[in-house]
Amino acid sequence: MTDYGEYLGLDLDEDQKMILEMVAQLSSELLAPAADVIDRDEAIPANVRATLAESGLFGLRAPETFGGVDLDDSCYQFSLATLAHGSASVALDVLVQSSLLLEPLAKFALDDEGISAWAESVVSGEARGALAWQESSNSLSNSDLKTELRTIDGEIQLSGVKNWVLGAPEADRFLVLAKEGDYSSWFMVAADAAGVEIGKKRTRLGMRGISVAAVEFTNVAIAESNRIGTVGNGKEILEFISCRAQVGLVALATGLIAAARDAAAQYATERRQFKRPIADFEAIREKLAGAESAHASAASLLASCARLSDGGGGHDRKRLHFGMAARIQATDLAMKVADDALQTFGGYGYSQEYPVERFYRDARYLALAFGGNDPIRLRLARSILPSSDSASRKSD
Amino acid sequence: MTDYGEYLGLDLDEDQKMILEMVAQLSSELLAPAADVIDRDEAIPANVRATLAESGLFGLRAPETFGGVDLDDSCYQFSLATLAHGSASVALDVLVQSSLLLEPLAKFALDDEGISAWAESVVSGEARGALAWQESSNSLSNSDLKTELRTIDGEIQLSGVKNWVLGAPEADRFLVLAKEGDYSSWFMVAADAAGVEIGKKRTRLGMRGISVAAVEFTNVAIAESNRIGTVGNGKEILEFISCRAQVGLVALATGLIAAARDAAAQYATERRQFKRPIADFEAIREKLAGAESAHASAASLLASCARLSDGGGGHDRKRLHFGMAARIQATDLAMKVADDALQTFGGYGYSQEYPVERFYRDARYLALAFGGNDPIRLRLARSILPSSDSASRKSD
Amino acid sequence: MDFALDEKLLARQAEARAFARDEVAPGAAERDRKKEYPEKLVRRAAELGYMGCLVPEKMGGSGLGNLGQCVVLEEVAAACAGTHVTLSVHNSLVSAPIYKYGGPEVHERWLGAVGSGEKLGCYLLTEPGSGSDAAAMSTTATEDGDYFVINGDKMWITTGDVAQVGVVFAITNLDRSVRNTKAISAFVIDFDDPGVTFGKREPKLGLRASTTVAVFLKDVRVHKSQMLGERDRGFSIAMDMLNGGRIGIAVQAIGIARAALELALERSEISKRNGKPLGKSQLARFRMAEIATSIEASRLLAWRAALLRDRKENHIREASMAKLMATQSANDACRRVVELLGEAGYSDDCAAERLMRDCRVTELYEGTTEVQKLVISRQLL
Amino acid sequence: MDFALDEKLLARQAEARAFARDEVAPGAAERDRKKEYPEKLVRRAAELGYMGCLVPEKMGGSGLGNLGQCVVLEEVAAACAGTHVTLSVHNSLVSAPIYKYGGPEVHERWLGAVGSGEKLGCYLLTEPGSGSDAAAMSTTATEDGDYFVINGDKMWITTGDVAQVGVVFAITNLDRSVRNTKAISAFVIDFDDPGVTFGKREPKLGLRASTTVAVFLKDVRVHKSQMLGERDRGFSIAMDMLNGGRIGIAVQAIGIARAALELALERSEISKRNGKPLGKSQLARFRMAEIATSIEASRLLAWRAALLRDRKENHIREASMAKLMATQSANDACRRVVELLGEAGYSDDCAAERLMRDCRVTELYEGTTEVQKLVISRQLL
Repeated sequence: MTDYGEYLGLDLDEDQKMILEMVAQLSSELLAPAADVIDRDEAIPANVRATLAESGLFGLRAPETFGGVDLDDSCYQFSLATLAHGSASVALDVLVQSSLLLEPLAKFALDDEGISAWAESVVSGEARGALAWQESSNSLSNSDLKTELRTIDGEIQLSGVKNWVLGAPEADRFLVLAKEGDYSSWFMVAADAAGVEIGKKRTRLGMRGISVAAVEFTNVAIAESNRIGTVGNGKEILEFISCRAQVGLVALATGLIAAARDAAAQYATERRQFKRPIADFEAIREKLAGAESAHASAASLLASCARLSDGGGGHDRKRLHFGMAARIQATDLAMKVADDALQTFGGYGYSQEYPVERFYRDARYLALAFGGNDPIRLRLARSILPSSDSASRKSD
Repeated sequence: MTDYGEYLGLDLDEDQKMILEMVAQLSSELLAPAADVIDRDEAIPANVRATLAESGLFGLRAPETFGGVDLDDSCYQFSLATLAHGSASVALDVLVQSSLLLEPLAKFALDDEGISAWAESVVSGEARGALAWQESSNSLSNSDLKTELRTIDGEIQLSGVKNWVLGAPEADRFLVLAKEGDYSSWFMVAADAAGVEIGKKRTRLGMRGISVAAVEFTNVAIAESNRIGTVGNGKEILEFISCRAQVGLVALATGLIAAARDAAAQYATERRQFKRPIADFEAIREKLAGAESAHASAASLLASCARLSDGGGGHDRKRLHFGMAARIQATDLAMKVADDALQTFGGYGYSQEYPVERFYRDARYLALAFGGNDPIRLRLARSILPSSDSASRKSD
Repeated sequence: MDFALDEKLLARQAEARAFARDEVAPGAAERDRKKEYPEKLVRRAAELGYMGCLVPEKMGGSGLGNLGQCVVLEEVAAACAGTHVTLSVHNSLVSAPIYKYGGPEVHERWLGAVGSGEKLGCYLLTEPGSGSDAAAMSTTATEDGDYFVINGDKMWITTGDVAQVGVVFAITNLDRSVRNTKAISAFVIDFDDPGVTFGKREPKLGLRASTTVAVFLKDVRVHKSQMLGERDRGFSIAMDMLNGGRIGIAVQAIGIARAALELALERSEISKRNGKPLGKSQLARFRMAEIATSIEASRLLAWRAALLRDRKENHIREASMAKLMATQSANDACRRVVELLGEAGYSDDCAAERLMRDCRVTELYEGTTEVQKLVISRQLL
Repeated sequence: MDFALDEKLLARQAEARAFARDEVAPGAAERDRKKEYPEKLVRRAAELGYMGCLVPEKMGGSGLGNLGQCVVLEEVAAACAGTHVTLSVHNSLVSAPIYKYGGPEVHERWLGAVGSGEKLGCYLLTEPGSGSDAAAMSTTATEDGDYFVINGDKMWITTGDVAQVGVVFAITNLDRSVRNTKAISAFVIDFDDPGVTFGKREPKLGLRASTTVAVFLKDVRVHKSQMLGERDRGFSIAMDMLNGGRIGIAVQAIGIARAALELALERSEISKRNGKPLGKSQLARFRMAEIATSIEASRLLAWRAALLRDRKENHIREASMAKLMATQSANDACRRVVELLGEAGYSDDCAAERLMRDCRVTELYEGTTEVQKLVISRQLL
């Protein structure tokens, strides 16, 4: 496991170093050996989640009220990267619970005791949540939002279908984006509430430790206590979650790159062809160098993203912008490195006896997660156009 | 010009901010307007160099003994990037003088009064030096070194041919790598010394502000005062220079990316086709997003490289390793972004009335400078192989 | 010069397309999920003559030739790559050497059976220690009167556990001073001969409708008439067959890429990104244009190589170029289509992820991408 | 199906190769440096029939056809891309429409002259505001009895200041409610007609042996017999010619890439990186293998499109595919060769940097790369 403090010359204090060491140990001793089983069984075993929870991983970014440790983003993101080195599915689970769910709850619903209690159970690993915003595939915006809040017979009800909800089959609660009049808002809905139906669990190419399913909400009764944030701030929270998701993807990409690079370097040293270790061949060396170069890039981007997060203050839009730019690059690199690692293994790379085919499958998720690289590209471009032309900013 | 402090959330003090602002002003007001002339005339005009010198740019990394300000690497590298945004040729000139020449002199010959005096004249812009190490094309190692020191009739003489010496036609002195017995050492040789002959100035594809020529040394008399460093530490100094060169290339790449991105974004907003600004077309947006993503990557890599430099202490090899990884990525990105920017301009991109064709030409230099991307790849790969296999580390 | 298929092949293409659409495609997803070898389809393919492309009609084959094989098997590959590889190996690597290098006894005993598809064949070249480096073989065939006794382990054998016939390579010159390239011979063996056993089916990223196993040969006794070509000249047979095999894998990649493109086109209205149908997105449309272009370029390269092979002209460079471009661009295409289709492409919602998994092997077998570049560069320098 | 050139074209290819090697290549570097239009070479090309490829022999041309033009002009492009574009424009965009769309008067007055190369032609379509968007034209041709009076500015006109003949597009239906695609007509004009003037030669990244200028048309009076095709139907002529022009630019890219590859191969022993000759570096060898592969794939695409054009079959998709792949991969090839050759490749030490500069335009003119993808995607969706 990479010591990112040393690798990037980060200025870490003893606590941060300790956390990163602990995570590295977990990742290499617990996650890496379990990664194939997680992939095959399409689930993270209960004992693995329990250990993660005991180690406080679900509460890394949560405030004390939630039972968390409120870690700085730099240490957090490199922890995620380190987890992804062992198992990308586990890192994705941790990302969703500790960052994408608990951070918006902390920011927008910190004073709500009901939420705090549930958040504590997420930190302790007893509960799991899921984000239900996406309706069509690859959407980061709420432009095609159809799920909505309606008042029927004096009761406020939520109806609509969310597709491709990450972690839906295992979730206790959903954080749901819905139209509310002309705006949108978020609501916390219990999975066992009347009118909530979880669709068929889909079999996926990779990241199989986290299941995906559609969730249908039919006239689900909504009380004011379900609300997260204020009326109509749905977009603000969505952007906040998006921003955190982009950075998290950079972390996952960084860890996956490290895993693929290490597997390829190890294999290239051991495997012999034409009477030499294949690491002697320039075509293999090019791939290894590309992996290392990609790792330097992804890790550096991650450091920048985290530095911007930790800088705090306004600038939300700037952080989102940088996160999108970083995410495109880091995920593209991860996909390339995973492909190269598989190729380095030759025929063995195609066998499920080796981990590289899993890296290859897992990495492809990064391109389409949380908005998808292509839609993110279109959006990012808009934000760098000179402001003189407002027409083209509006379009798309 | 990008405010890198804000862009990357760097923790800069007032002095650093002031320097970066001054450089940004120089770059946009002096260099950008002069860049085309520099390219066409194949020289940096004297008044431009004089202004750079007055502003202290050649002494940014030099110690006070040399008349410099001993700037931290982070502020220095982002200054270089900002210069490259205005003129890549000028940034290359500054890189060579202020970093690749004066840094090794400061590190290995600080106490030599003759050297100090000359270094001061480099800082003041009166003198220029050139590095003469390369013999065949694209070499970062001293493995094919033929230039050597010989004792003839009791006199120590240096003979050999250095090819593709950057800045040779304008240089007052050469820092020359030569074999000395079984090892190699560096010597400072005056351009007007007997036996030094500068070859024909070559016309080049890009980076035309700095000329290139071969330099032939024929029985040039060498005294001990010519020596830089100690007997046989040629490789150590070479690695030091290489490391600095890799980081400098990341800075140049960052600035070129910013320049190409801004030109493309501007043009895409103004140029209309099919009754819309071309920035409305997704194919153009993809290129702009790619440019921004590349800029985030290169700048983040640069921040990492500089952070490692500023961390100081041992780890020379680690810094070189990271610098090589960063350089491959950043220069590849710069070439891609320059190509995309040209393509964004359509037919106008081919005209020398617009700057993008110059970016395209200049960017290609980054791939072959200071070792060349492919040779660097082969070397970088070696450094990430597991140490168990010492055989393959030796080869290549 | 003429880039069009003649009427006969156009008719064959139409027939193959119908077969692929009606019989091969429907069960492809299920075969992938269940890792099920398509026994019935192979029999149907035999009836259509797709297992004897390289065997003349009068000897029990369909005489479609290499070009004809490209045309019909592309359709099969587009529907199910696992079914394709079974047929491709059988044609290019088994029936072809049996026909080309087999003596009268071999022809009598096997040619009709493999050419008609009555018997399925597999190809036993690769060993644990010899992938790209075929000469690093260690399986031996020791002479014993009129017989040879074969011992050794073969791996990554496509259909090794369902085939009835194998073409096996072994060292017949045990003098270790002789280079393996001049010491290897090829034999045809029956898989019910004593001494042939299999390992477990290899779990694979894709191509799960085909089986891949290790085959262990222990004291397998073959008559010397079962030898293909001359003694100790088997390496050149392996090299010759590889060229044909490479064209076959190029075609497989082309078929898979075409299926991916067709899927993206088919879903261009219903599949959306940020609320916009793929077909209305310039970026998505352009990516499809790139995929279509590389498919057509790859097909021209593959057909050119096949035609040269049919004419017995040198086609080493051409076959490797076809495989290089076809397999690299097909993998790009499949990955791109998964991305275009988003979460749906990433899941069992459609065939995209299967196509992507199936396609990946094309850059690995019959010589990796690196081996193709090695071969081409040797033809240049 | 047959991928080989017939004997006649093989002989033409050999002749062109000798011409390119002996006459075109030697001055190419100097022409680039001096930005010198190759007047003598163009005359020599005329003698060899390379300026009347698309004009039948009995009408003064050489009747080589589109395929023949691909074959001979690839050789010229490999030696000097600037000379190539002069010939390519003349053939594909001037003599072709004059032959195909000209009436008897046009044929009488111009066909023999352009087909024999006695007169050089240029193509006046692009305007400052209409690049990829040809329909956004503003040049007008106002009817005046039996005459039209043309007014407007054309830009990026290859050989605009050395040509004697021009094919010009202008709006003949001034009713602004009519879309330009149904309002444009094409005319042949003589450049010594009053009212034709030129701008300065455009300073360009490359292709400096060809001239590129703006052409200003002020009250240029042409007889209605000078119209090509039907009135107001000129847009479809432009589109038709573009297809031929695209094949021509694909061929240019192929020639340049070939020259780059040949240079790398030629220098594979003397050029070194870290002391190792290029030819001994696997990485360098593999890059050359990639280049060779894309050249051959591009050539097959280009020749296929040319043959379809010769046969008057639809080839819109095929021409765009050929240009897309050929120009993108040729630029990659040239850039790669500059990098392989290092400082030497980056300087006037060899042709690499010129090839790289020359090549870049191929992704820009006759429709940018983006336009090709647009065209192809429209054929798919």
